Amino acid sequence: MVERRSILKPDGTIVPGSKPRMDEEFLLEALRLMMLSRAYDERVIGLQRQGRFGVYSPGLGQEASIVGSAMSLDPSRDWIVPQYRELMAVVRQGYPLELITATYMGKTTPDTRIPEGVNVLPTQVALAAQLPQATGLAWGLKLQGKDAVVMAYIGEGGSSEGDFHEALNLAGVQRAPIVFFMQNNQWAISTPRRMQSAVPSFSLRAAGYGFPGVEVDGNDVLAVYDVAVEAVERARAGEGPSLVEAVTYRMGFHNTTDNPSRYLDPAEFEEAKQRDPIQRVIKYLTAIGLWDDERQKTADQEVAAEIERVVEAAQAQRGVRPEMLFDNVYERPPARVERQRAEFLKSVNGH
Amino acid sequence: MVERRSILKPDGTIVPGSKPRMDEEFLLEALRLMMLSRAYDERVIGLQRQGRFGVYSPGLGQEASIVGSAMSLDPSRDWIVPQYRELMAVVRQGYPLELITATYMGKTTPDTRIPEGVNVLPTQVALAAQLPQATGLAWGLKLQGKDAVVMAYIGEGGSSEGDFHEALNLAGVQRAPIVFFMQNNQWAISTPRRMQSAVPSFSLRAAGYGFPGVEVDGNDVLAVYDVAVEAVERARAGEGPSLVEAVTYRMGFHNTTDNPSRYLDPAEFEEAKQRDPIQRVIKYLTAIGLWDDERQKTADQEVAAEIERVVEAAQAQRGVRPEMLFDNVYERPPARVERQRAEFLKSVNGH
Amino acid sequence: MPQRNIVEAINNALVEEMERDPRVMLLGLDVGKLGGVFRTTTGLIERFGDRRVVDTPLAEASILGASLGLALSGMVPVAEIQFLGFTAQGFHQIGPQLAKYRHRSRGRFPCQVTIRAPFGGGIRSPEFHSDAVEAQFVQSPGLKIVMPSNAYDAKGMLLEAIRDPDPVLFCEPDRLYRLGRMEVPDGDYRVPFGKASVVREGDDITLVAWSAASELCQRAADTLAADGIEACVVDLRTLVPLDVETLVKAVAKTGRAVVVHEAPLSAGFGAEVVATLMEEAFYDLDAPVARVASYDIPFPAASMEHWYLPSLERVVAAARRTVSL
Amino acid sequence: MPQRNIVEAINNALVEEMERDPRVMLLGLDVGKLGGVFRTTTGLIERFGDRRVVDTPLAEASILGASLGLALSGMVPVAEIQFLGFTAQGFHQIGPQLAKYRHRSRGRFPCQVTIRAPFGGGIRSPEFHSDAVEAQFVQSPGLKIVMPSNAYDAKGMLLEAIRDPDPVLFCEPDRLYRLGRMEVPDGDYRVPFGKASVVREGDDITLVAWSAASELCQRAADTLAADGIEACVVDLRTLVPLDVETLVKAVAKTGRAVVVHEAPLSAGFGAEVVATLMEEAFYDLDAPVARVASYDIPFPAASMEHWYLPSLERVVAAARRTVSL
Ligand SMILES: Cc1ncc(C[n+]2csc(CCOP(=O)(O)OP(=O)(O)O)c2C)c(N)n1
Ligand SMILES: Cc1ncc(C[n+]2csc(CCOP(=O)(O)OP(=O)(O)O)c2C)c(N)n1
Ligand SMILES: [Mg+2]
Ligand SMILES: [Mg+2]
Repeated sequence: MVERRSILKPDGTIVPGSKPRMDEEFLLEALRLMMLSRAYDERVIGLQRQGRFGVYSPGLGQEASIVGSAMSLDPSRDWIVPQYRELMAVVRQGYPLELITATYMGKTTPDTRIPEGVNVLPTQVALAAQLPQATGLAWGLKLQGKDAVVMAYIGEGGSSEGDFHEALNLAGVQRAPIVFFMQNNQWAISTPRRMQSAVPSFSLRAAGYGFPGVEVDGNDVLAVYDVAVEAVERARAGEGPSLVEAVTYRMGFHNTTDNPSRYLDPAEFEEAKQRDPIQRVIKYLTAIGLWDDERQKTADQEVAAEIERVVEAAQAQRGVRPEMLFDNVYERPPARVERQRAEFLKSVNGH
Repeated sequence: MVERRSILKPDGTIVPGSKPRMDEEFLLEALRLMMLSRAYDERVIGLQRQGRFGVYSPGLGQEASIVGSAMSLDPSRDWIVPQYRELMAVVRQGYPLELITATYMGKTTPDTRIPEGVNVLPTQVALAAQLPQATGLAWGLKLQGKDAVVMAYIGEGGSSEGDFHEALNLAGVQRAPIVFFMQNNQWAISTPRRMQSAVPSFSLRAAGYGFPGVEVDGNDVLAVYDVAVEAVERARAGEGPSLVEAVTYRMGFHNTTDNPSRYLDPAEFEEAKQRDPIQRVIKYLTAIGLWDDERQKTADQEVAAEIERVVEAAQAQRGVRPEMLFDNVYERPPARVERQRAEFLKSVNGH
Repeated sequence: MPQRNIVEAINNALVEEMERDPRVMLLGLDVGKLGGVFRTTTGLIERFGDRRVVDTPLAEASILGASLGLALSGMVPVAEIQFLGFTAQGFHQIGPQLAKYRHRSRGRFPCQVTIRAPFGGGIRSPEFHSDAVEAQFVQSPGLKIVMPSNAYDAKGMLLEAIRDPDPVLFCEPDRLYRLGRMEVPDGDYRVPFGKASVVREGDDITLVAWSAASELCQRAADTLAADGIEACVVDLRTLVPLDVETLVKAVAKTGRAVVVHEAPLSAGFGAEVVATLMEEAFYDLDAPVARVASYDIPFPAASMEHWYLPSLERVVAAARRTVSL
Repeated sequence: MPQRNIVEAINNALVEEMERDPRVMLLGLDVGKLGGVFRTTTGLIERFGDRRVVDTPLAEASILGASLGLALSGMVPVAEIQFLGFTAQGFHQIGPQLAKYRHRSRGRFPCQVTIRAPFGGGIRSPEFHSDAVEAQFVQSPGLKIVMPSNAYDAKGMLLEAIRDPDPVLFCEPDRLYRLGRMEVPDGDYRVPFGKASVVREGDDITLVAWSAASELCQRAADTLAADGIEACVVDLRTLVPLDVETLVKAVAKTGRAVVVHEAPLSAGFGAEVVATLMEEAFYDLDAPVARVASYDIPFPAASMEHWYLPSLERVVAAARRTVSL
């Protein structure tokens, strides 16, 4: 049996004897991001139902895992390589939420791309393809003597892809400064965790590449943060990669096109809700006197206001224009492509 | 540290307390196959140098690993899925050596293919591509209630491919009756084992898929056989896959186009020779009175005669003919392909 | 006769074939309880159980490689790749392995494997989901490539595919999945490979297409007809085998042609169609054969896909231009 | 001026570029002490050390994916895939990732990556090693595809490839690696992409080819000349960008053309060449453009490859036939 690291229990109490690294101020910031994540998901699912938002995979239930891991990084030098369900991690890293929102609203323009200086790679839809890329990024930063660490995200589903193996093995050989952070949310669309692998804990895979693997309660932001900081410090110290398995639960649909009622056992779902990552932080902070109804109300209002600001700012972004269609394919496009571009512009302008 | 299973030490003595499963008669048969393998390699390398044999990867130094693993199978029901360096395993399984030899001599005809009823898949040049195929084969045999086990070979180099991971993971989920038999011969062409992976023992990877992994001295035919039998029995009993890492050494070049002097440390090579898998069997049999110079001479003669017979039989096979070029692409070839075939035959016959 | 859309036709073909042949099994991502992301496999796991309808780990190369091995063991696997673009993850198991395995084994090991995969633009899918990469597989001899454009063909060609002793890549046009129903009989019938269908007769120009572009060409032919231009529409139905005869006959008759596809222009299968016409119909051509395709750029974000994909306007304009030459 | 064969020209380009630009690094299988299976990287690890010349684990997708990441970090990776056929194992990291990454990131992350890979038949290689799969990559917009046929071009185009801010697939014709030397200057020069070379002038017919088939066409032109047929030979040098102008000009002048390639016929890049000629040179054509290619079957065993590959006889026969029409 693999130990599952844990600090903050579902009932909001601390595992006796544990000393979280995260101080209270930092925890309040984590809670704010987790609340923002939850409220944002709910808001944009609404927008999506109105046809105003693209296909979206919410982070519902995984907020501790997403926020706790991202907070272990120094955005000014470290990098995040996301899959697609780590929105708040990317926001914390510096990619403004209004630009991400605008992108989901169809404003896929250069204005809303990842800004210069923000150390984030684009969302990866082709599962696990980001991992060899992340290894290469970490290896290259190390070759250049930079003090940077890469945090690469992967789902337990994506971890079945060959790219997972190749990326971890290469990272091990090159002792690349990278943390492979797996969110095991028990589902890959409709495929349950037990059909994904016979491995009892995905963290065991790390041993197959010669570096440490850790399993952590992914709904426990304090433990996630601790484990992530250890892995980041290890990487920064030149000791190479780690694999973290954050055991969590997808408390929503896979994405806005999904219908979990076809495959999900409602009892399991209800049970999972008892382990909510946000509630336990609120209980804990309440117990130590740092949270109450008043604070909750203020926080809810602030989050709601922030989301409104974001949605409005996103709406104010300019939309796509035909001239953008051919942009950013090549720095020096082939003549044939230039000609197609000219024909295209003539044809759309002709209308 | 992972235990390396061992029974027969390099000096020909038995590890105290160990009880090999292989009885003496079986060991004599193993020795014969190992000697045949060694002598065959030497002979065909000569043929290759004369331009009479294709590109060839000898099994030099790996005879115990190849023969010991294959002997754990029942050729009438089990299957072998080779990479390309397991010639004697495939022969033991029933693919006649003269047909393989003929193939290497350019007689790549339907006459020399794997005969009906011989449970062997073709040599796989695209490394690790055989593994998901082997998993599918084992899974399918199980679905049909057959009592068969698949032995799939892979090099430590090939095990870095994504296909390795995908195949083992799927086999774990389906509890497929398969043994993944890795020959870690320390080299992938010129790439040394330490550049291949940071894992201290490849057998550790099995834990990442939820089934057992074993490391064994690959130059010890008794231990290889034991470990293989255990894995085969486990698979046959419905308990699922195993991974075996046979630690051995490539006592020759990668293949007949290779020049190891560019990368090999001669001292390491000499040291490896001390662990020769054949010599230790001879020492052991000599000590227990089952081998002597006389027997050696007879055995050498028999092996030499067998190889001559094989080479002659191979030479007597008919060669390729133009009519074969278009064979076995489709059962019902598209009209365009039929037309190309007709044109081709006209053009070659026109000459 | 029962009316079915493409999703229903495929589902019906799978049900009937699994009833008929106990060796047939399905494997892929989410093909079980979910019934596939487009619901083509709805109800199958309930009917045939989880040994014959298998949700696999998320790993395309192993879905494809295992299908090969399953076929060698005596099963008849129908593998679903969730979107055609993700065949890239298992590319090495298709052209070099599945397609070549009969040849590699000198006839000992044919592979009766069907790979199903939806693809195509126009439904605002995320990245990679729309990529029309069919032409990349034509350079993989041994593989057949099937591109139905309607429910009747989809059922008849899927039955043909599953029974074909060689591997078949069966590409499903997701934009058309539920675009209306047509008569699709219950029970066994097959649409043979290598027989293009002349969907519409017309003397002025021939429009050549496959899959969803065939539906587009039929709409374009309607528009052209309003203009007095009578377009013949040829739906190739399979790229391999290519029905050179029907293609050449149709184009020779009209002397003019436009080939339409969703894949990028350069080295799309349209090039092969044009090259074939060059070889076989040169002296019958009154004007150069034109191509209307997506541009030589990556499939864009959903908000821009309507600019990227071949449009009714572009097809009509190309046809008018070609007729006027 | 120094005489070099292709292996030496490539080695020289790598040495000079690594001297010039400290960001350039090599990675791949056996590129270190062995110097690559064809010795193109001989001496580089000794000169630049094992941080800039890296033997990787045996895993093509990670070589390619890591190259993308290395490029994003600020390095300039030159990845070697041991044989072009094994790009299949990393196919998903090329077209969908490397080629699209600039686009996927809306310009934020260009990928200055070169992928080198030998390929081609005629040297009795084992399975997969000879596969001429270049056309499969043309449907990957964002990628440039470079196919040198001689040592001068090899050096000049490799320097251009490494410095190109976009990803380049650089395919090396292994049959020609050591087939003789030519003048290849020391020091910096570049052969730009998208400029075909008219290797030989001739008024009767144009032979179009790239890579090793270009050498074959030059021999065919010699044979034809003995017969009184003067063939112009156009070496495309790059498939993407395609030099439509030079191609069309040459073919328009002769009115007749044969396209020759090692890949199987159907949907080989020859189809694109013919389709382009259809579009751009139709009215100048006196006869249909012909194609000579490998057959639509898998690359056969070494003992049969001479029957499979386009031969001098087939090229000459096709040219004679086309001239006679
Ligand atoms: C290579 C590839 N195959 C299939 C898909 C389709 N797909 C999108 S998300 C998904 C499930 C992913 O599960 P997991 O990795 O666990 O991430 P989660 O959605 O649970 O966060 C699948 C199958 C894809 N995007 N990429
Ligand atoms: C997918 C793939 N990549 C590269 C090669 C080229 N290649 C042939 S053998 C070999 C080394 C294999 O090493 P290993 O798997 O350890 O087997 P060994 O030769 O040591 O038996 C390489 C790189 C190949 N055949 N297939
Ligand atoms: Mg998941
Ligand atoms: Mg090895």
